[in-house]
Amino acid sequence: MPEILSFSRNICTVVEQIGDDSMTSSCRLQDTLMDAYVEISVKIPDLEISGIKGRLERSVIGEKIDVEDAFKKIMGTRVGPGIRKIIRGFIGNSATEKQLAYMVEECCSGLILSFTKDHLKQIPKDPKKAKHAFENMVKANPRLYKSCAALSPGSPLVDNIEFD
Amino acid sequence: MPEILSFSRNICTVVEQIGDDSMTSSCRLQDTLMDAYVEISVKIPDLEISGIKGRLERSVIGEKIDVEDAFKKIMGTRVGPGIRKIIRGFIGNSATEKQLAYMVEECCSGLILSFTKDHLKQIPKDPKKAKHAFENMVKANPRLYKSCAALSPGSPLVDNIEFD
Amino acid sequence: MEGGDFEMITFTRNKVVSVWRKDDDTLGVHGILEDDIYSLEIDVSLSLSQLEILSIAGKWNRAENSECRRAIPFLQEAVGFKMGEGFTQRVQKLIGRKSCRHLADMLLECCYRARDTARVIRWEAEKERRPDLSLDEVVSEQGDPSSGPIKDFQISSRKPLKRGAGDLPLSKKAMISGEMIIDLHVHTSPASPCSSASVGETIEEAKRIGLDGICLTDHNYVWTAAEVERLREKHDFLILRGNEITTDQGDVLVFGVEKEIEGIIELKELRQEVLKAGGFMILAHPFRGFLTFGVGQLGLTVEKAMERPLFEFVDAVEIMNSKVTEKENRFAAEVAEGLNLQVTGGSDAHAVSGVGIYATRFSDRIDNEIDLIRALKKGNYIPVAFREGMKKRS
Amino acid sequence: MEGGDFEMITFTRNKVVSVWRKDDDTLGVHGILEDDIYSLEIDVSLSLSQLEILSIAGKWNRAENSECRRAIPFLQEAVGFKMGEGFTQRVQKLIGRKSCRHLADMLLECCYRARDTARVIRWEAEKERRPDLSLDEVVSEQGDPSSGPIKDFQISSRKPLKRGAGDLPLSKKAMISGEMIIDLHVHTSPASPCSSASVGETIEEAKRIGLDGICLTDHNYVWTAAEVERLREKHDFLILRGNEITTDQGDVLVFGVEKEIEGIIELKELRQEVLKAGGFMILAHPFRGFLTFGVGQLGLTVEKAMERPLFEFVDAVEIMNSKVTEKENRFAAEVAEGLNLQVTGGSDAHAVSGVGIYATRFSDRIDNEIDLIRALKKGNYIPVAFREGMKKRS
Repeated sequence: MPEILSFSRNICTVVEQIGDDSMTSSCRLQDTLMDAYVEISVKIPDLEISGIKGRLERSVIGEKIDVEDAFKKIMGTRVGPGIRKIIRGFIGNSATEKQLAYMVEECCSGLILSFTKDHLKQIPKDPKKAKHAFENMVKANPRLYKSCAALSPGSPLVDNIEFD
Repeated sequence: MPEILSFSRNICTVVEQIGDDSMTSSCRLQDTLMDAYVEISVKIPDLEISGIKGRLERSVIGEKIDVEDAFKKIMGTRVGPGIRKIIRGFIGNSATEKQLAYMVEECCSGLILSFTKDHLKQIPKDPKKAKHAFENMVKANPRLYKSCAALSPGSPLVDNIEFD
Repeated sequence: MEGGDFEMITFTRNKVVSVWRKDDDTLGVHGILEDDIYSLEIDVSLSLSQLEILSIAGKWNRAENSECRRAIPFLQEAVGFKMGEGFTQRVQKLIGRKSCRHLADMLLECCYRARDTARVIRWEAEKERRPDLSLDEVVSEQGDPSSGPIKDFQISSRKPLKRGAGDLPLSKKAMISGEMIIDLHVHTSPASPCSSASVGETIEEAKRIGLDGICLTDHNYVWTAAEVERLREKHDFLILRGNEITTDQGDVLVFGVEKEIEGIIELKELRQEVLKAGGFMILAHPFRGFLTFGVGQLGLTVEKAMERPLFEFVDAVEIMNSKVTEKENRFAAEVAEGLNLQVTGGSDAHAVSGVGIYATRFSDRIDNEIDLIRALKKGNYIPVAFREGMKKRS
Repeated sequence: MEGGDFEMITFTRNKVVSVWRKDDDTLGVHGILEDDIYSLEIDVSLSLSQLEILSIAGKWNRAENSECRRAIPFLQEAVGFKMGEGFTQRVQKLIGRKSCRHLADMLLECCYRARDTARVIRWEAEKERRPDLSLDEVVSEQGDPSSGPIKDFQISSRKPLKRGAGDLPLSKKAMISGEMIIDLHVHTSPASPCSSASVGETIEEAKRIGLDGICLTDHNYVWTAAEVERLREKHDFLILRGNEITTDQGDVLVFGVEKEIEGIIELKELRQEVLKAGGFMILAHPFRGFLTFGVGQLGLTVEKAMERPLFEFVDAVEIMNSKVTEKENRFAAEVAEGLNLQVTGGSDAHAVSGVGIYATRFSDRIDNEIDLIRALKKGNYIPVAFREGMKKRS
């Protein structure tokens, strides 16, 4: 009867503001096969990666890796659209490096989402006003149009928008 | 419309077997207010706490705490029934210490559950046989009877059991 | 870093808790437990000002066995609990044993994170007035996990506090959900000579404060069905009949027995009468006066008390009674819990102002005495501190 | 350790993924995403041997906006995907854009953890034969997240592989769920002179392999309703009518148009006819031969291809056609995805053995041509590699 797990993973990403001019984003990954920590620092407002730290606490893979060394190629990269491609391009020959690269991606997503969160906090609670706010958001950034189901034709959030 | 979080917590507890004669159980807690790590080691088979480590990585509470010092009173304690009471009795004057004590409890629960898991793995998939296995488990350990809804009168798992 | 053997990891447990503000006075909490054996989720809402549990919903994704699902309904028994002294112990004992200790642990985890959130919100609200106030202070104070609700709470907006189900008056709301709050233990004058409250005044007060019904339990006195029917019509209010009967083992609330009982009866004999009539028996204030000198001095432990034979002759135990001490109520609760007996609440009011101090919240709809007996036997009810809750809502 | 300011934490994201073995060849995966903005859960089942997605269920607990719920149904489009080259990209592009990138990310997370689990299970199964085999080796090999399913898989038990819905034959199963798998692109002799397969043989083969229906799409040839009705009765099988029409811009599958079209027609003109008749148009094998020299050499990029005006005149694009290369199918898929066009699959069979190589799986029940047009317009369908799936199941 019991359905005992064969595999378990927990990833926790935390973004912090450090003073006025920098932020850190850290990712801890713990699963059946490994336990690792990665932290990136960025400068505000340009969001360039100004520091990167990491350690591998446990791994079934014997591979010896200097995490910080593996990451140095992305120092100075700007966290923004396209960063995922850059990370994957620079890091990740081995299985371990790929996981670490994924954790850097998580750090970057967290950073970007922390700004999204600030933006979403401004959206009014009233559904009508909220709809309007989303409409304006898409109008201001047409890349968002058709970027997901909620912002595609058929959704009331974009039914007043015509890009064609 | 968005329901932005005000608070978030992630706790991950991992139990490892280290060779034949010891185990470690570690707990990492990350939340809006703090980030801490606690690890206990126990000897097999007596499960006495033979080592304890910990660090506070981040906390809104300014309090300075020597984690290992706070914990030394429970060195040598046996992980088993009643451990929660002992931990709470020995650790936890300040708010921070209370959280650390909770993390030690999590480590102990994880250890105990790792044995429960081994036991549950032996339970047959067939519902009839599984029922029988649970029945025998309760008969062998009457403390389990009425210890939860699944093992209380009315549940088919215990309907053949009479302790009164 | 060296690679190790995979079999080293023997167990993993993940807990994730999220808290957000549903409205001015409501926090929503979503708690997740995922480990090698269990996968469960729990949604709790608490009032921000009182840290009272307003609702709980639980769900298994994976469980130890097929009967774990039985644990879910018992979570409801913690609805109405307020964080404060003894809260942790109460949840661990009541929910942990009747329901499941993993659900109880996650319920506590959710509630404590709601409390942390309440403190952060409070700090945010207060720091404008007191820029020197550090979050450190706010978070560290009342650091005891079993400490009470937050005092001097500054809620940023001044809207009336809500109970989570919109702005309906409580009694209306109860009707919609089928939920009824009934004071099961009320005395009136002159049927109970010890009471100062006329039955009419008592009923009007019960209506005013929003109870859904009261049960007249005058001492060794049986109201006729016709009398009660007349009162119901006159006041347009649910009035039920019971009896507080003095036995050799103490007072018992009896429901569903028409036969008049005179003098003091043996508990065993009363039990026979009630069983014959298909009625229901609640042991009233079982430890009244027992604990005057403290549990320690008398040497009375919960375990010893559980052995008292009188508990075999009743169906439920009154664990909220306004005429005994907090301690005595709590002790009664522990004994009932240990014996797995149903528990109820009733004011034991002997004056108008006492009606509804405690009451019993039924999940079932109750329109008459037959419904009441059925609901009592079914067991979907919990004792509530009604007047206290009412004050908060008004 | 110094206490800091609370406002430092600006965002938190938690992901938890659990994998367990549902039966010999099925892994269950439960993925949770909890962050300051989103709360979602996803349940995925995958076959252990093929790492094919067998089912997906998604659920929002909290979302960015009220329309996020629209993303859930699109998850179904990944059912049938197998982990292998291009898998990540396909999920990111298809699910990420049509559904939601957070759901797509969690879907990938679930699938990759299933793959890790499969490797661990494989290692456990193999280490008895090969005690020297380290988990390290098994986990590290094919370290590329986009690498294919595990080869040489040793499953401990030898039960026949299942698709997750019990042991029903596929066609039966499809009927129960309302789901229909139809080959939308079939040629028969003599209506299509290029075909070697008689219509009777073709139908019997389609029945044998478990398709739910076929669509006769002979070149510029219209079957009469009476002819098709006779075939349906004779073979007790769903036979639908379409047309493969050659236009100045390439071949187009047309449904719901009775009018006979002769010679080569301008795509624009055909569009008018189809719109008038309320029919449906699928661009057949749009890049057949285009990619012979490789995308790079021709300089044809997906972006450039998307600009081709012909896509404005069709309702859907055939992205699984057995007469073109894998690459050409994939390129068609990317273009269709970029343009947000519906996609279908059809064998383009010209021989009995070709029927059902590819087909289209509809979520809707289809009993006749009106149902077909309605279902095509509604959009709840995906192309499937039917024969391949069938082989696995038999």
